[in-house]
Amino acid sequence: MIKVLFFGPVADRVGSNALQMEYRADMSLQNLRDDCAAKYSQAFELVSMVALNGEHARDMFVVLNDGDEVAFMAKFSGG
Amino acid sequence: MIKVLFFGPVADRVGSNALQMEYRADMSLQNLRDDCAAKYSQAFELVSMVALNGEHARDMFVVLNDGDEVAFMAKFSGG
Amino acid sequence: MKQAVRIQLEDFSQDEEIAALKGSSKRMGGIGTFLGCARDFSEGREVAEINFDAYGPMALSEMQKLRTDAIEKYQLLDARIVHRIGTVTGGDNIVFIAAGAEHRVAALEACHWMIDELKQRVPIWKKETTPQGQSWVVPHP
Amino acid sequence: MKQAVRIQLEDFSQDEEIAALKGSSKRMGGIGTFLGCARDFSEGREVAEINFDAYGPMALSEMQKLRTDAIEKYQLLDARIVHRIGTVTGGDNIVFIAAGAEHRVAALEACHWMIDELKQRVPIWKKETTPQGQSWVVPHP
Repeated sequence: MIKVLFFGPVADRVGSNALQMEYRADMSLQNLRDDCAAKYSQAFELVSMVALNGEHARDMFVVLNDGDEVAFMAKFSGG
Repeated sequence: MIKVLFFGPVADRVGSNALQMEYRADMSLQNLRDDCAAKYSQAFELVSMVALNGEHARDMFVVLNDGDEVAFMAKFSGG
Repeated sequence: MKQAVRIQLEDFSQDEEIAALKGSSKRMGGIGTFLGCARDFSEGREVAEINFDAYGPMALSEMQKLRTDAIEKYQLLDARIVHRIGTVTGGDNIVFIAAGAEHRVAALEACHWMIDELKQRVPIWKKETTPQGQSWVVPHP
Repeated sequence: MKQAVRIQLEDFSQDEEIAALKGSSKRMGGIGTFLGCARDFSEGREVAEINFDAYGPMALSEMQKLRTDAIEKYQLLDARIVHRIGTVTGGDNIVFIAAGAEHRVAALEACHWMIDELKQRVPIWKKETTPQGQSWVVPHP
Protein backbone atom coordinates (compact mmCIF):
# COMPACT_ATOMS: atom_id res chain seq x y z
CA MET A 1 0.00 0.00 0.00
CA ILE A 2 0.99 3.62 -0.52
CA LYS A 3 0.01 6.06 2.22
CA VAL A 4 -1.24 9.30 0.68
CA LEU A 5 -1.42 12.43 2.87
CA PHE A 6 -3.37 15.66 2.41
CA PHE A 7 -3.13 18.91 4.37
CA GLY A 8 -4.86 22.26 4.61
CA PRO A 9 -6.84 23.29 1.51
CA VAL A 10 -6.22 19.97 -0.29
CA ALA A 11 -7.42 17.94 2.70
CA ASP A 12 -10.55 20.12 2.87
CA ARG A 13 -11.43 19.35 -0.77
CA VAL A 14 -10.58 15.65 -0.50
CA GLY A 15 -12.57 15.48 2.73
CA SER A 16 -9.82 13.53 4.43
CA ASN A 17 -6.24 13.84 5.67
CA ALA A 18 -5.03 10.46 4.47
CA LEU A 19 -5.90 7.50 2.32
CA GLN A 20 -4.33 4.19 1.31
CA MET A 21 -3.75 3.48 -2.38
CA GLU A 22 -3.01 0.03 -3.75
CA TYR A 23 0.68 -0.51 -4.57
CA ARG A 24 1.50 -1.76 -8.10
CA ALA A 25 4.93 -2.83 -9.34
CA ASP A 26 6.73 -0.12 -11.37
CA MET A 27 4.22 2.49 -10.25
CA SER A 28 5.68 6.00 -10.55
CA LEU A 29 4.80 9.07 -8.50
CA GLN A 30 3.12 10.41 -11.64
CA ASN A 31 0.98 7.23 -11.91
CA LEU A 32 -0.11 7.67 -8.30
CA ARG A 33 -0.88 11.32 -8.88
CA ASP A 34 -2.96 10.48 -11.94
CA ASP A 35 -4.95 7.86 -9.99
CA CYS A 36 -5.64 10.28 -7.13
CA ALA A 37 -6.34 13.27 -9.39
CA ALA A 38 -8.95 11.24 -11.29
CA LYS A 39 -10.81 10.65 -8.01
CA TYR A 40 -10.31 14.12 -6.48
CA SER A 41 -9.99 16.46 -9.45
CA GLN A 42 -11.10 19.60 -7.53
CA ALA A 43 -8.55 18.99 -4.79
CA PHE A 44 -5.77 18.34 -7.28
CA GLU A 45 -6.33 21.70 -8.97
CA LEU A 46 -4.58 23.08 -5.87
CA VAL A 47 -1.67 20.63 -5.81
CA SER A 48 1.64 22.23 -6.68
CA MET A 49 4.10 20.39 -4.43
CA VAL A 50 4.68 16.68 -3.86
CA ALA A 51 6.65 15.03 -1.06
CA LEU A 52 7.89 11.44 -1.04
CA ASN A 53 8.68 10.03 2.39
CA GLY A 54 8.87 13.53 3.86
CA GLU A 55 11.17 15.04 1.24
CA HIS A 56 10.38 17.38 -1.64
CA ALA A 57 9.97 15.23 -4.78
CA ARG A 58 11.36 16.90 -7.89
CA ASP A 59 11.18 13.86 -10.21
CA MET A 60 7.62 12.67 -10.79
CA PHE A 61 8.87 9.59 -12.68
CA VAL A 62 10.62 8.03 -9.72
CA VAL A 63 9.33 4.50 -9.09
CA LEU A 64 7.54 3.98 -5.77
CA ASN A 65 8.19 1.25 -3.21
CA ASP A 66 5.48 -0.55 -1.28
CA GLY A 67 4.88 1.34 1.98
CA ASP A 68 5.99 4.76 0.68
CA GLU A 69 4.35 7.89 2.09
CA VAL A 70 3.34 10.52 -0.46
CA ALA A 71 1.87 13.99 0.22
CA PHE A 72 0.13 16.04 -2.48
CA MET A 73 0.27 19.63 -1.28
CA ALA A 74 -1.02 23.11 -2.11
CA LYS A 75 1.36 26.06 -2.06
CA PHE A 76 2.66 26.60 1.44
CA SER A 77 1.44 29.62 3.39
CA GLY A 78 3.35 29.35 6.65
CA GLY A 79 5.52 32.02 8.20
CA MET B 1 32.07 83.08 23.13
CA ILE B 2 31.77 79.90 21.08
CA LYS B 3 31.50 76.64 23.00
CA VAL B 4 33.63 73.96 21.34
CA LEU B 5 32.99 70.29 22.22
CA PHE B 6 35.19 67.24 21.76
CA PHE B 7 34.31 63.57 22.21
CA GLY B 8 35.99 60.18 22.19
CA PRO B 9 39.31 60.04 20.31
CA VAL B 10 39.36 63.80 19.58
CA ALA B 11 38.78 64.66 23.27
CA ASP B 12 41.61 62.29 24.23
CA ARG B 13 44.06 64.10 21.95
CA VAL B 14 42.87 67.60 22.92
CA GLY B 15 43.03 66.55 26.57
CA SER B 16 39.62 68.08 27.24
CA ASN B 17 35.92 67.68 26.40
CA ALA B 18 35.17 71.37 25.90
CA LEU B 19 36.73 74.78 25.53
CA GLN B 20 35.56 78.35 24.99
CA MET B 21 36.78 80.23 21.92
CA GLU B 22 36.51 84.00 21.53
CA TYR B 23 33.66 85.08 19.24
CA ARG B 24 34.53 87.46 16.38
CA ALA B 25 32.05 89.14 14.03
CA ASP B 26 31.73 87.36 10.65
CA MET B 27 33.58 84.33 11.95
CA SER B 28 32.76 81.22 9.88
CA LEU B 29 32.79 77.60 11.01
CA GLN B 30 35.89 77.20 8.84
CA ASN B 31 37.63 80.11 10.66
CA LEU B 32 36.85 78.46 14.00
CA ARG B 33 38.13 75.13 12.74
CA ASP B 34 41.36 76.74 11.52
CA ASP B 35 41.90 78.42 14.91
CA CYS B 36 41.32 75.17 16.81
CA ALA B 37 43.29 73.01 14.38
CA ALA B 38 46.32 75.32 14.75
CA LYS B 39 46.30 74.67 18.50
CA TYR B 40 45.39 70.96 18.42
CA SER B 41 46.78 69.71 15.12
CA GLN B 42 47.09 66.05 16.22
CA ALA B 43 43.48 65.95 17.39
CA PHE B 44 42.24 67.60 14.21
CA GLU B 45 43.84 64.91 12.04
CA LEU B 46 40.93 62.77 13.28
CA VAL B 47 38.16 65.30 12.67
CA SER B 48 35.83 64.33 9.85
CA MET B 49 32.45 65.56 11.04
CA VAL B 50 31.32 68.91 12.41
CA ALA B 51 28.12 69.75 14.27
CA LEU B 52 26.71 73.24 14.81
CA ASN B 53 24.21 73.53 17.66
CA GLY B 54 23.64 69.80 17.66
CA GLU B 55 23.06 69.38 13.92
CA HIS B 56 25.33 68.04 11.21
CA ALA B 57 27.04 71.01 9.54
CA ARG B 58 27.51 70.55 5.79
CA ASP B 59 28.51 74.14 4.98
CA MET B 60 31.78 75.17 6.62
CA PHE B 61 31.36 78.78 5.44
CA VAL B 62 28.25 79.46 7.49
CA VAL B 63 28.76 82.48 9.78
CA LEU B 64 28.65 81.78 13.51
CA ASN B 65 26.62 83.58 16.15
CA ASP B 66 27.88 84.44 19.59
CA GLY B 67 26.97 81.59 21.94
CA ASP B 68 26.94 78.86 19.27
CA GLU B 69 27.95 75.31 20.21
CA VAL B 70 30.29 73.53 17.79
CA ALA B 71 31.54 69.93 17.95
CA PHE B 72 34.53 68.71 15.97
CA MET B 73 34.16 64.96 15.74
CA ALA B 74 36.01 61.84 14.58
CA LYS B 75 34.16 59.21 12.52
CA PHE B 76 31.38 57.70 14.57
CA SER B 77 31.77 54.14 15.79
CA GLY B 78 28.50 53.51 17.61
CA GLY B 79 26.08 50.67 16.95
CA MET C 1 17.90 24.56 26.73
CA LYS C 2 15.16 24.48 24.12
CA GLN C 3 15.93 23.10 20.65
CA ALA C 4 17.14 25.62 18.06
CA VAL C 5 14.37 24.54 15.64
CA ARG C 6 10.85 23.94 16.91
CA ILE C 7 7.20 23.70 15.90
CA GLN C 8 4.97 24.33 18.89
CA LEU C 9 1.50 25.36 20.03
CA GLU C 10 2.68 27.71 22.75
CA ASP C 11 4.11 31.21 22.45
CA PHE C 12 7.85 31.87 22.77
CA SER C 13 10.00 34.60 24.33
CA GLN C 14 12.45 36.60 22.21
CA ASP C 15 14.60 37.20 25.27
CA GLU C 16 14.92 33.45 25.85
CA GLU C 17 15.65 32.72 22.20
CA ILE C 18 18.27 35.46 21.97
CA ALA C 19 19.92 34.32 25.21
CA ALA C 20 20.13 30.77 23.81
CA LEU C 21 21.53 32.07 20.51
CA LYS C 22 24.14 34.23 22.24
CA GLY C 23 25.09 31.31 24.46
CA SER C 24 26.73 29.62 21.49
CA SER C 25 29.48 32.24 21.01
CA LYS C 26 30.88 35.44 22.50
CA ARG C 27 32.16 36.39 19.04
CA MET C 28 28.62 37.26 17.97
CA GLY C 29 28.55 40.95 17.06
CA GLY C 30 25.21 41.07 15.24
CA ILE C 31 21.88 39.29 15.53
CA GLY C 32 19.12 39.75 12.97
CA THR C 33 15.64 38.55 13.82
CA PHE C 34 12.32 38.33 12.05
CA LEU C 35 9.07 37.99 13.94
CA GLY C 36 5.93 37.23 11.96
CA CYS C 37 2.67 38.17 13.71
CA ALA C 38 -1.03 37.62 13.13
CA ARG C 39 -2.72 40.70 11.70
CA ASP C 40 -6.33 41.44 12.56
CA PHE C 41 -6.92 42.69 9.01
CA SER C 42 -5.80 41.13 5.73
CA GLU C 43 -6.74 41.71 2.09
CA GLY C 44 -9.44 44.12 3.16
CA ARG C 45 -11.14 41.79 5.63
CA GLU C 46 -11.13 41.57 9.40
CA VAL C 47 -9.45 38.41 10.63
CA ALA C 48 -10.84 36.90 13.84
CA GLU C 49 -8.34 34.04 14.05
CA ILE C 50 -5.78 32.06 12.10
CA ASN C 51 -5.44 28.28 12.19
CA PHE C 52 -2.44 26.32 11.01
CA ASP C 53 -2.15 22.90 9.46
CA ALA C 54 1.30 21.36 9.00
CA TYR C 55 2.95 18.22 7.68
CA GLY C 56 4.71 18.07 11.04
CA PRO C 57 7.69 15.74 10.55
CA MET C 58 8.52 17.16 7.12
CA ALA C 59 8.08 20.77 8.30
CA LEU C 60 10.47 20.18 11.19
CA SER C 61 13.07 18.48 9.01
CA GLU C 62 12.83 21.24 6.37
CA MET C 63 13.31 23.88 9.07
CA GLN C 64 16.35 21.99 10.38
CA LYS C 65 17.84 21.82 6.87
CA LEU C 66 17.08 25.50 6.37
CA ARG C 67 18.97 26.38 9.57
CA THR C 68 21.97 24.30 8.49
CA ASP C 69 21.92 25.80 4.99
CA ALA C 70 21.77 29.36 6.38
CA ILE C 71 24.64 28.72 8.80
CA GLU C 72 26.78 27.45 5.94
CA LYS C 73 25.73 30.02 3.33
CA TYR C 74 26.19 33.06 5.60
CA GLN C 75 28.90 31.70 7.93
CA LEU C 76 26.62 32.21 10.91
CA LEU C 77 27.70 31.45 14.46
CA ASP C 78 24.20 30.17 15.20
CA ALA C 79 20.55 30.38 14.08
CA ARG C 80 17.13 29.53 15.49
CA ILE C 81 13.67 28.99 13.95
CA VAL C 82 10.40 28.63 15.87
CA HIS C 83 6.99 28.26 14.19
CA ARG C 84 3.70 28.09 16.05
CA ILE C 85 0.77 25.95 14.97
CA GLY C 86 -2.77 25.68 16.35
CA THR C 87 -4.87 28.84 16.63
CA VAL C 88 -3.68 32.45 16.96
CA THR C 89 -5.45 35.82 16.99
CA GLY C 90 -4.50 39.40 16.07
CA GLY C 91 -1.13 40.45 17.47
CA ASP C 92 -0.03 36.91 18.37
CA ASN C 93 3.40 35.65 17.38
CA ILE C 94 3.53 33.13 14.52
CA VAL C 95 7.14 32.64 13.49
CA PHE C 96 10.52 33.69 14.85
CA ILE C 97 13.83 33.55 13.05
CA ALA C 98 17.16 34.63 14.50
CA ALA C 99 20.58 34.66 12.84
CA GLY C 100 23.78 35.49 14.75
CA ALA C 101 27.08 36.32 13.05
CA GLU C 102 30.33 38.15 13.77
CA HIS C 103 29.14 41.11 11.73
CA ARG C 104 25.79 42.66 10.98
CA VAL C 105 25.52 42.20 7.21
CA ALA C 106 25.67 38.40 7.36
CA ALA C 107 23.17 38.32 10.25
CA LEU C 108 20.66 40.59 8.54
CA GLU C 109 20.93 38.99 5.10
CA ALA C 110 20.68 35.49 6.54
CA CYS C 111 17.57 36.42 8.49
CA HIS C 112 15.87 37.80 5.37
CA TRP C 113 16.90 34.76 3.33
CA MET C 114 15.65 32.33 5.99
CA ILE C 115 12.12 33.74 6.19
CA ASP C 116 11.86 33.85 2.37
CA GLU C 117 13.06 30.24 2.13
CA LEU C 118 10.84 29.09 4.98
CA LYS C 119 7.80 30.26 3.06
CA GLN C 120 8.96 28.28 0.00
CA ARG C 121 10.16 25.11 1.65
CA VAL C 122 8.19 24.39 4.80
CA PRO C 123 4.84 22.56 4.53
CA ILE C 124 2.59 24.70 6.72
CA TRP C 125 -0.74 26.21 5.69
CA LYS C 126 -2.77 28.98 7.31
CA LYS C 127 -6.54 29.44 7.32
CA GLU C 128 -8.12 32.78 8.19
CA THR C 129 -11.49 33.15 9.87
CA THR C 130 -13.23 36.34 8.71
CA PRO C 131 -16.83 37.58 8.87
CA GLN C 132 -17.25 35.94 5.42
CA GLY C 133 -16.20 32.53 6.77
CA GLN C 134 -13.00 30.52 6.69
CA SER C 135 -10.52 30.44 3.85
CA TRP C 136 -7.04 29.05 3.28
CA VAL C 137 -4.48 31.74 2.57
CA VAL C 138 -3.15 31.77 -0.99
CA PRO C 139 0.46 32.94 -0.89
CA HIS C 140 1.49 35.81 -3.11
CA PRO C 141 4.27 35.04 -5.57
CA MET D 1 5.66 52.94 28.39
CA LYS D 2 9.31 53.56 27.62
CA GLN D 3 10.21 56.03 24.86
CA ALA D 4 10.64 54.57 21.36
CA VAL D 5 14.13 56.11 21.08
CA ARG D 6 16.52 55.97 24.02
CA ILE D 7 20.17 56.22 25.04
CA GLN D 8 20.71 54.50 28.37
CA LEU D 9 23.26 52.87 30.65
CA GLU D 10 21.12 49.90 31.58
CA ASP D 11 20.31 46.80 29.52
CA PHE D 12 16.96 46.38 27.76
CA SER D 13 14.56 43.50 27.10
CA GLN D 14 13.65 42.49 23.56
CA ASP D 15 10.33 41.14 24.80
CA GLU D 16 9.45 44.53 26.32
CA GLU D 17 10.52 46.44 23.22
CA ILE D 18 8.59 44.14 20.89
CA ALA D 19 5.48 44.33 23.09
CA ALA D 20 5.69 48.14 22.97
CA LEU D 21 6.18 48.07 19.19
CA LYS D 22 3.25 45.72 18.66
CA GLY D 23 1.09 47.85 20.92
CA SER D 24 0.98 50.54 18.23
CA SER D 25 -0.96 48.44 15.67
CA LYS D 26 -2.62 45.07 15.19
CA ARG D 27 -1.99 45.36 11.47
CA MET D 28 1.69 44.58 12.02
CA GLY D 29 2.51 41.37 10.16
CA GLY D 30 6.30 41.54 10.26
CA ILE D 31 8.92 42.85 12.68
CA GLY D 32 12.60 42.98 11.78
CA THR D 33 15.11 43.55 14.54
CA PHE D 34 18.84 44.03 14.77
CA LEU D 35 20.72 43.50 18.01
CA GLY D 36 24.35 44.58 18.17
CA CYS D 37 26.41 42.86 20.89
CA ALA D 38 29.86 43.27 22.38
CA ARG D 39 32.28 40.66 21.07
CA ASP D 40 35.06 39.41 23.30
CA PHE D 41 37.42 39.30 20.32
CA SER D 42 37.91 41.92 17.59
CA GLU D 43 40.55 42.44 14.90
CA GLY D 44 42.60 39.60 16.33
CA ARG D 45 42.68 40.89 19.90
CA GLU D 46 40.80 39.89 23.04
CA VAL D 47 38.47 42.63 24.21
CA ALA D 48 37.98 42.93 27.97
CA GLU D 49 35.47 45.75 27.83
CA ILE D 50 34.01 48.45 25.63
CA ASN D 51 33.35 52.03 26.73
CA PHE D 52 31.15 54.51 24.93
CA ASP D 53 31.34 58.25 24.61
CA ALA D 54 28.42 60.13 23.05
CA TYR D 55 27.35 63.65 22.16
CA GLY D 56 24.20 62.88 24.09
CA PRO D 57 21.62 65.48 22.98
CA MET D 58 22.70 65.30 19.33
CA ALA D 59 22.83 61.48 19.37
CA LEU D 60 19.28 61.32 20.73
CA SER D 61 17.93 63.83 18.23
CA GLU D 62 19.68 62.06 15.32
CA MET D 63 18.18 58.75 16.46
CA GLN D 64 14.72 60.35 16.65
CA LYS D 65 15.12 61.75 13.11
CA LEU D 66 16.35 58.37 11.92
CA ARG D 67 13.23 56.68 13.31
CA THR D 68 10.96 59.25 11.63
CA ASP D 69 12.85 58.92 8.33
CA ALA D 70 12.60 55.12 8.41
CA ILE D 71 8.86 55.19 9.19
CA GLU D 72 8.30 57.48 6.21
CA LYS D 73 10.70 55.80 3.79
CA TYR D 74 9.45 52.25 4.44
CA GLN D 75 5.86 53.02 5.47
CA LEU D 76 6.43 51.40 8.83
CA LEU D 77 3.70 51.10 11.44
CA ASP D 78 6.29 51.77 14.17
CA ALA D 79 10.00 51.61 14.95
CA ARG D 80 12.23 51.68 18.04
CA ILE D 81 15.94 52.38 18.64
CA VAL D 82 17.81 51.84 21.90
CA HIS D 83 21.57 52.43 22.31
CA ARG D 84 23.51 51.73 25.47
CA ILE D 85 26.39 53.85 26.71
CA GLY D 86 28.78 53.37 29.64
CA THR D 87 30.74 50.14 29.90
CA VAL D 88 29.85 46.73 28.44
CA THR D 89 31.68 43.39 28.26
CA GLY D 90 31.61 40.38 25.90
CA GLY D 91 28.09 39.21 25.08
CA ASP D 92 26.39 42.35 26.39
CA ASN D 93 23.78 44.15 24.32
CA ILE D 94 24.85 47.45 22.72
CA VAL D 95 22.16 48.54 20.29
CA PHE D 96 18.65 47.40 19.42
CA ILE D 97 16.63 48.38 16.38
CA ALA D 98 13.12 47.17 15.60
CA ALA D 99 10.96 47.96 12.58
CA GLY D 100 7.32 46.85 12.32
CA ALA D 101 5.34 46.87 9.06
CA GLU D 102 2.32 45.21 7.50
CA HIS D 103 4.59 42.95 5.46
CA ARG D 104 8.00 41.44 5.99
CA VAL D 105 10.03 43.04 3.20
CA ALA D 106 9.51 46.60 4.45
CA ALA D 107 10.26 45.55 8.05
CA LEU D 108 13.47 43.73 7.15
CA GLU D 109 14.77 46.35 4.74
CA ALA D 110 14.00 49.19 7.14
CA CYS D 111 15.83 47.42 9.94
CA HIS D 112 18.93 46.96 7.79
CA TRP D 113 18.78 50.57 6.59
CA MET D 114 18.38 51.92 10.13
CA ILE D 115 21.47 50.22 11.55
CA ASP D 116 23.55 51.31 8.53
CA GLU D 117 22.32 54.90 8.91
CA LEU D 118 22.77 54.89 12.67
CA LYS D 119 26.45 54.13 12.22
CA GLN D 120 26.76 57.07 9.80
CA ARG D 121 24.62 59.65 11.57
CA VAL D 122 24.75 59.17 15.32
CA PRO D 123 27.64 60.70 17.30
CA ILE D 124 28.71 57.80 19.50
CA TRP D 125 32.25 56.43 19.81
CA LYS D 126 33.48 53.14 21.23
CA LYS D 127 36.78 52.41 22.92
CA GLU D 128 38.01 48.84 23.35
CA THR D 129 40.16 47.67 26.25
CA THR D 130 42.51 44.89 25.14
CA PRO D 131 45.67 43.35 26.65
CA GLN D 132 47.56 45.96 24.56
CA GLY D 133 45.70 48.85 26.22
CA GLN D 134 42.78 51.03 25.23
CA SER D 135 42.00 52.22 21.73
CA TRP D 136 39.15 54.00 20.00
CA VAL D 137 37.49 51.89 17.33
CA VAL D 138 38.07 53.09 13.78
CA PRO D 139 34.98 52.27 11.73
CA HIS D 140 35.39 50.37 8.49
CA PRO D 141 34.08 52.07 5.37
